[in-house]
Amino acid sequence: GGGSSSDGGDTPAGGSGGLKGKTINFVGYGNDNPWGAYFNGVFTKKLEAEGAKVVDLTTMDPGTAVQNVNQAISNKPDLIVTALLDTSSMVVPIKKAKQAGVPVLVFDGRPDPQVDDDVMQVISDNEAVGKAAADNLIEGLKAQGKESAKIIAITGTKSSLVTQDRLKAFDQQMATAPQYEVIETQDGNWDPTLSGKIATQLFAKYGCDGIQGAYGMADYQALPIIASAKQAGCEVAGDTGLVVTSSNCFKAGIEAIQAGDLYGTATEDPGTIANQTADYVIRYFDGAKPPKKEVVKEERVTAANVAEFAAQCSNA
Amino acid sequence: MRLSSLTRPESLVPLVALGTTVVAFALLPAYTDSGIASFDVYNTFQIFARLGLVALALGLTMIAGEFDLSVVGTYALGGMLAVQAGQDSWATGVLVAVGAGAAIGLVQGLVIAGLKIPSMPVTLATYIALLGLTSSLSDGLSKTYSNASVTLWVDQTVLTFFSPRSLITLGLFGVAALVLGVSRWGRELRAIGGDRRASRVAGVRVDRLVVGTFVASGVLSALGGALLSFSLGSANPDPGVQPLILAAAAALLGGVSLAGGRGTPIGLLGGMLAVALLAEVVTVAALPAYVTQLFYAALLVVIVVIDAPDLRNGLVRARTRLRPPAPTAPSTRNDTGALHA
Amino acid sequence: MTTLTEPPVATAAAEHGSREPGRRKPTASDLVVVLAVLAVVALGLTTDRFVTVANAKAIVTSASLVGIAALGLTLVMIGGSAVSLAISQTVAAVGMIFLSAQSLGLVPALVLAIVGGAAITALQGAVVGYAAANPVVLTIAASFAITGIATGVSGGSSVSASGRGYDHLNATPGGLALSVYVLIALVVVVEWVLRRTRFGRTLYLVGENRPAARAAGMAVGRTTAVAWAIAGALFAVTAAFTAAFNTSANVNLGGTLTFDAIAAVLAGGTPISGGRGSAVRTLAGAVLIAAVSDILLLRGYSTGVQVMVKGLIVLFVVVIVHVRTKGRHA
Amino acid sequence: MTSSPSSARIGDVLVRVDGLVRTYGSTRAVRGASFDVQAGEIHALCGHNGAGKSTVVKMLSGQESPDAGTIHLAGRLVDLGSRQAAQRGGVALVDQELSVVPALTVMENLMLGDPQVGWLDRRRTAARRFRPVLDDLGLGHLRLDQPLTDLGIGERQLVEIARALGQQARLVILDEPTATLSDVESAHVYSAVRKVAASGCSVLFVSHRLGEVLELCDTVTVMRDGDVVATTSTADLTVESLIVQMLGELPERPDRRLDQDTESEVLARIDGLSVPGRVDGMSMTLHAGRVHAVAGQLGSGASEVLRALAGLEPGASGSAVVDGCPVHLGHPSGAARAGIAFASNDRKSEGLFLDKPIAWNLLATRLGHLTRLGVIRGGRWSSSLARLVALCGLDPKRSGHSVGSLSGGNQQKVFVGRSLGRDDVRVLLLDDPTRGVDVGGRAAIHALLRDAADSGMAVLFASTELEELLDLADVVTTMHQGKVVGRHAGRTSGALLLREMTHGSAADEPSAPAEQPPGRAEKREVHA
Ligand SMILES: Nc1ncnc2c1ncn2[C@@H]1O[C@H](COP(=O)(O)OP(=O)(O)OP(=O)(O)O)[C@@H](O)[C@H]1O
Ligand SMILES: Nc1ncnc2c1ncn2[C@@H]1O[C@H](COP(=O)(O)OP(=O)(O)OP(=O)(O)O)[C@@H](O)[C@H]1O
Ligand SMILES: [Mg+2]
Ligand SMILES: [Mg+2]
Repeated sequence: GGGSSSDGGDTPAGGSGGLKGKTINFVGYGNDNPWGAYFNGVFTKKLEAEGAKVVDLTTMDPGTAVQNVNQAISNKPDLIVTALLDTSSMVVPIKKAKQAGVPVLVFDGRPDPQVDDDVMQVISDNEAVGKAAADNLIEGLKAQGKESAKIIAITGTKSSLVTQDRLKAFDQQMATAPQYEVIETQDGNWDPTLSGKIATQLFAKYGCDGIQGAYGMADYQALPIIASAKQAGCEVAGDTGLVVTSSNCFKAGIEAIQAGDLYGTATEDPGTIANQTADYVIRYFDGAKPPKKEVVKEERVTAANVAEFAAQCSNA
Repeated sequence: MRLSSLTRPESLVPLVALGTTVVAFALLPAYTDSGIASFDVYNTFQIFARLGLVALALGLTMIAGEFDLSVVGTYALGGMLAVQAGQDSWATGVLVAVGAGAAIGLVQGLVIAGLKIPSMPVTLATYIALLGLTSSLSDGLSKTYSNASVTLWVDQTVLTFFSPRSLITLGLFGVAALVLGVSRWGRELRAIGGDRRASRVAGVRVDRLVVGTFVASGVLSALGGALLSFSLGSANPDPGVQPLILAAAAALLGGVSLAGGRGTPIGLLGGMLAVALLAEVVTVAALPAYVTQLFYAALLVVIVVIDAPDLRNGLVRARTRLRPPAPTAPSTRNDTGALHA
Repeated sequence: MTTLTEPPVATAAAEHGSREPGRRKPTASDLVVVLAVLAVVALGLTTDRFVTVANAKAIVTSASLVGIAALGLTLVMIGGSAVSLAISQTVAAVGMIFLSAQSLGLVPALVLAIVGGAAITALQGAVVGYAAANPVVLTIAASFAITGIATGVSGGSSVSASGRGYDHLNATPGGLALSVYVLIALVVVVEWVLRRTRFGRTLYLVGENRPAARAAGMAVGRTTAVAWAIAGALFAVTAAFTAAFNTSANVNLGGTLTFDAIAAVLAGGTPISGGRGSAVRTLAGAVLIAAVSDILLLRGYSTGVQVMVKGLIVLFVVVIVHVRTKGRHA
Repeated sequence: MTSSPSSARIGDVLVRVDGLVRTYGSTRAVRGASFDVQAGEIHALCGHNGAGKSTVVKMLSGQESPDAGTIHLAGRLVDLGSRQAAQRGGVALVDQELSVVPALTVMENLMLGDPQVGWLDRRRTAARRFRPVLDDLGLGHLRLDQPLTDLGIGERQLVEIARALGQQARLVILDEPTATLSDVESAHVYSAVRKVAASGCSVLFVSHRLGEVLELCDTVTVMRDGDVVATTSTADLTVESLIVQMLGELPERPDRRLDQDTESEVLARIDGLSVPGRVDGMSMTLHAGRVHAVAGQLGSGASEVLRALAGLEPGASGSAVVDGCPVHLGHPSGAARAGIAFASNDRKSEGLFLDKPIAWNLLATRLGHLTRLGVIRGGRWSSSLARLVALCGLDPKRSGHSVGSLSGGNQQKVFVGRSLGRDDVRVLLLDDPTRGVDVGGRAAIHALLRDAADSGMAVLFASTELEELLDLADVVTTMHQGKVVGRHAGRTSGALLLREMTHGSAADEPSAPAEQPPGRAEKREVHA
């Protein structure tokens, strides 16, 4: 970008001319994913309102994403904004962008440590999200007065750093309450149907009295867990029933919290991060030199504060 | 080449598909504000390279009158093996992947040819089993390929428009075209796809050819998977069903018939390039992805219609109804080739 | 001389079933089948917690959704149209319709979903039936079209329910999921339709030999279209249950259902070439896959191994069924 | 009846078949066949349907292995375990079934499976080899890169013959090569075969056309029920003596009823029926209670007339009226609604449901009558079944068995029986109703058809077989090259029929004589 300002670090300067006339190539999650669809809408609208041109190269396929980033580099835009469907396959494209002098902003999941320094980042605090899930479970089980409990976790796609980061923090936090034991961690692949199927099998394997708590990594994974628990004849929530928590709040999750089925969730809703990412881009082009890495604040949501987040979480 | 040979489906379908997409590509500047960059061509070939070998593998089995659904399973397994066995040496990785692909093809070919089972259910089962195997090999995780020099090498720009990966893929299409064009295999492959009994009577070694086709299919798919993993620097245990559907669409757009006996590697190349060009057009024009899907749907519906026998009969009937033909001297000629025998 | 007005001959043994001729000598494939069944049973019995009521419930529950869709696919396969590759997409689209119609109430939403599913699928069936189009190519096209339109219309976002009526589908009367009862009822109905109605007979005959059915003046096109329409309605039932279970629906709702359903039908021993198969067999196939997956899960194997074994089961059944039916006519 | 045995090497035994046996399940297809074929000889293999000719051919061409017996080629004992082994031994084959691949071009078909073509395609070399053969066969006008789908069925057959003749084999086997050919085309085949034989190659020629056998071949081996009856030089044979060898004795004709004819109601009228390239403006009337025949060689259009009426020729035009109601041509279901039932000549792929029980097959086309509100009524089902099983003379205990497990004759009975005893069928069409059926089955089927006519239907069948035409038909319409040549009601001479079928109309006759009141065709023995 043609700009002024003294480049302090190695953050490429966006300049101070604002967004007008700037081209942004956007390789986000595809519109066939609800989270992505909402993010894309908010993000694109906000930047276009500022006069930027957003070239939509979104996809849900990791291989296509690599190609689209390469395409974006060749388009020589003022900025590439991308999400990492597959962390490791994005290493080389990021390096190429650096060579070509095209700045890259990564949102949502963090990049591979090899290229951590080569990109700007607006990432969700996945460790906070994982920790929130553990906190919810511990709180819920303690409220029921459980001396001990067995817990299952059904995760997002295990190969993504998002899942790995969350799981690590979740396990760490659970370790602080050793009376509650995580007995199964299964890969639910961000797939509601698969998650429900796994849950059904796990309830059969351990029986209702063998599982006291469950973590579904997204609301749309936790709800099938609740449904399958009910189908297996297990009590859910209440004074003695199964405590279920999740993250990635969605409208259906908020409703389930309000109905008392779901103990809690965490934010990481697409609207918040979309706004913050767009904001980052605006600041970047205004020459405000935002910090290289920004972490979106994630919140724990339970029945106690659900009203506060109902609006924020009801977008998808 | 005579004009009449261009109007046959095996040339006409890929010509139309490729022609449409090339025009759409050439007109890009008309509906986007950017011109066509050489990189757009490069990226088209990259997209082509991603699924090209799978489409070739599937297409070859379709020409032989079979339908190898397992190609995407082999593709995933090949990619995973190449990464896991090839961390130190890419050659070992490729060898292991290709060897596994050959073994899978051999077993499937023997079962299908030996027991004379329709290939669709067998290869569907293998497809499911291979996805499971790949996933259990990697614990369901994506595996990173840490040999970055290989990753850089396979995708470096060669001759402006190509990368080693797309050149290898193009080369294999060329090899297939050459082999099938100048040797007896091409003829015999189409023969066993067209009429297996007649081929057997004529003296074609049908079973060997079927087994060989499946081995080739396994090798090509596994190699395609290996190249993709090297290029991405990681192997994904679950490619989903999209590659299978796209490869099938590419083969069909390449003029191959599901009924067998029709198609050439060059046609397949055309079909696959059409798919890649379309993807590139959609990317460059930043159209929503669902537009691509509607476009594929439209192209495939055209193919379905061209190939539907009773629809053709209906058209003949309608034409007869509207315009009773003047009595013509009958001959033994049968222009439609639709014999009732 | 026999005249046509002669009264029926009393000696005829009335045969209206498809009973196979006489007893056969046991063959090697019989032995293999018996051994395989024994192996599965032995594995089950020696697996901890396998033989429990809760586990049996879990198996039938997890078989029920795939089973209902597979029942629809069975009709398609019996009718000689091989497979539909658009099941997942149909289920996703119908699931979205079902949830967004919740404000109308459960029953109208269900009716709307079933009519929608039947219509989408019957359209494909009509093209296959009347024009003899290739069902594989056609349903690939349909899968693109359905996903494209659904994404375009919904903008990719998830549809959440506009009412709570759907929750009735998650009921567990008698401690067993409602979908299990529905599956069993549908199996009975479909089996009866296949065995006892004109439509069922015609479907088997069309599937066995389409040119012959055509030459005999049978309603090939209509029969095929009706079979697909029923299949679409059954896909819609799966869609309603799946959507209710997940409480929201988007274009990925169908997941891997297409291949799961095909696997269940094939594992039931229905040949892909048409003219044979039954609802009960498909139920058996779906339960077999669910039970073996369950054994593997209880024994601690990963999802990958479960998927692999599913593929191997299908392979085994396909080969065995083929060898046995070929043996009968050789 | 002379053919010139041409080669000086005649007398050398090239092929010696000794005691070949082959059984299929319980069928003893070949029970011990022995004969010699000399080098340069054209050797005919004759016998009635199912005598075992093609089975011998299959063993000689490596498609089947004999259960017992030996084959010597040029004095050496050979094991022809595969097609390739046979080809290496110098055996070329024209199969009984058309065995060219429509997906390929003419050239590719010629080269297909040719042992002399290596891995690399030398098209020019091959073209040089095949071009003269094609010219000999009257295919000089063909382009080698023409797809086979451009060719008619006769030309396709000629291409297959060219493939065999061009392989420069020691033994060329032709299994019914002229069955689908016109006379002109057949004549080309004869001269090409003579030329090949003149070069010292032996020819094994299987045919039902006794005229051509005696004209073309040097020696005839006759088979009956799997045994070789005799090998005789054609010089010592006449058509009659050959028939005696084939059948044992001249067949007894079934007793024809002689009830005197009264005027019979016209049930159906066909006017100007045309199928592009096949049938040209055919007209005829069908009478209730009569058995009608369209007689014509393969390719004459006889079979297409039936298919068009059955709605299976989409390009058919013209009008057909059954019982006063017009028939929509081009829709099989339209034909069925108009009361037309059709039995194709291809029982396996266009006729029966082989995997399904006999009961299902017999009742397939009358499901509407056996159901109420779409549900099958068990009582009606069983009574209809019992009636039909008895009518067709089938074993009632086996009605649950699959049709595929029946013998050919019984399969055909089921196929015909499907259309009998139905009030809604007015016109019964049968294309070659006794194809692949032996003498006993044939008589039974003829009786079924006669009964069907007596019940008030109009029966129309297509056939190439003189004997069947004379036995069964009340009215015969002959066709040649898509046109009606003659109509014969009552007394007819077989020789006349045969001439019309093979040569078209005699010059002095009006091409389409006015309908005569139908009478009974006279029973006569005819062999041209
Ligand atoms: N593959 C087979 N399985 C069972 N039976 C068979 C098979 N092939 C031939 N046969 C039986 O063997 C006998 C001899 O058949 P073959 O084909 O050799 O007769 P053919 O003399 O060639 O008769 P046509 O003149 O009709 O061609 C017949 O009864 C036939 O039904
Ligand atoms: N594959 C088979 N499986 C079961 N039964 C068979 C099979 N093939 C033949 N049969 C039965 O065995 C018996 C003898 O068969 P065959 O072919 O010799 O009959 P056929 O007496 O010649 O009858 P037709 O005169 O009608 O040809 C028949 O009852 C036939 O139906
Ligand atoms: Mg024969
Ligand atoms: Mg017999």
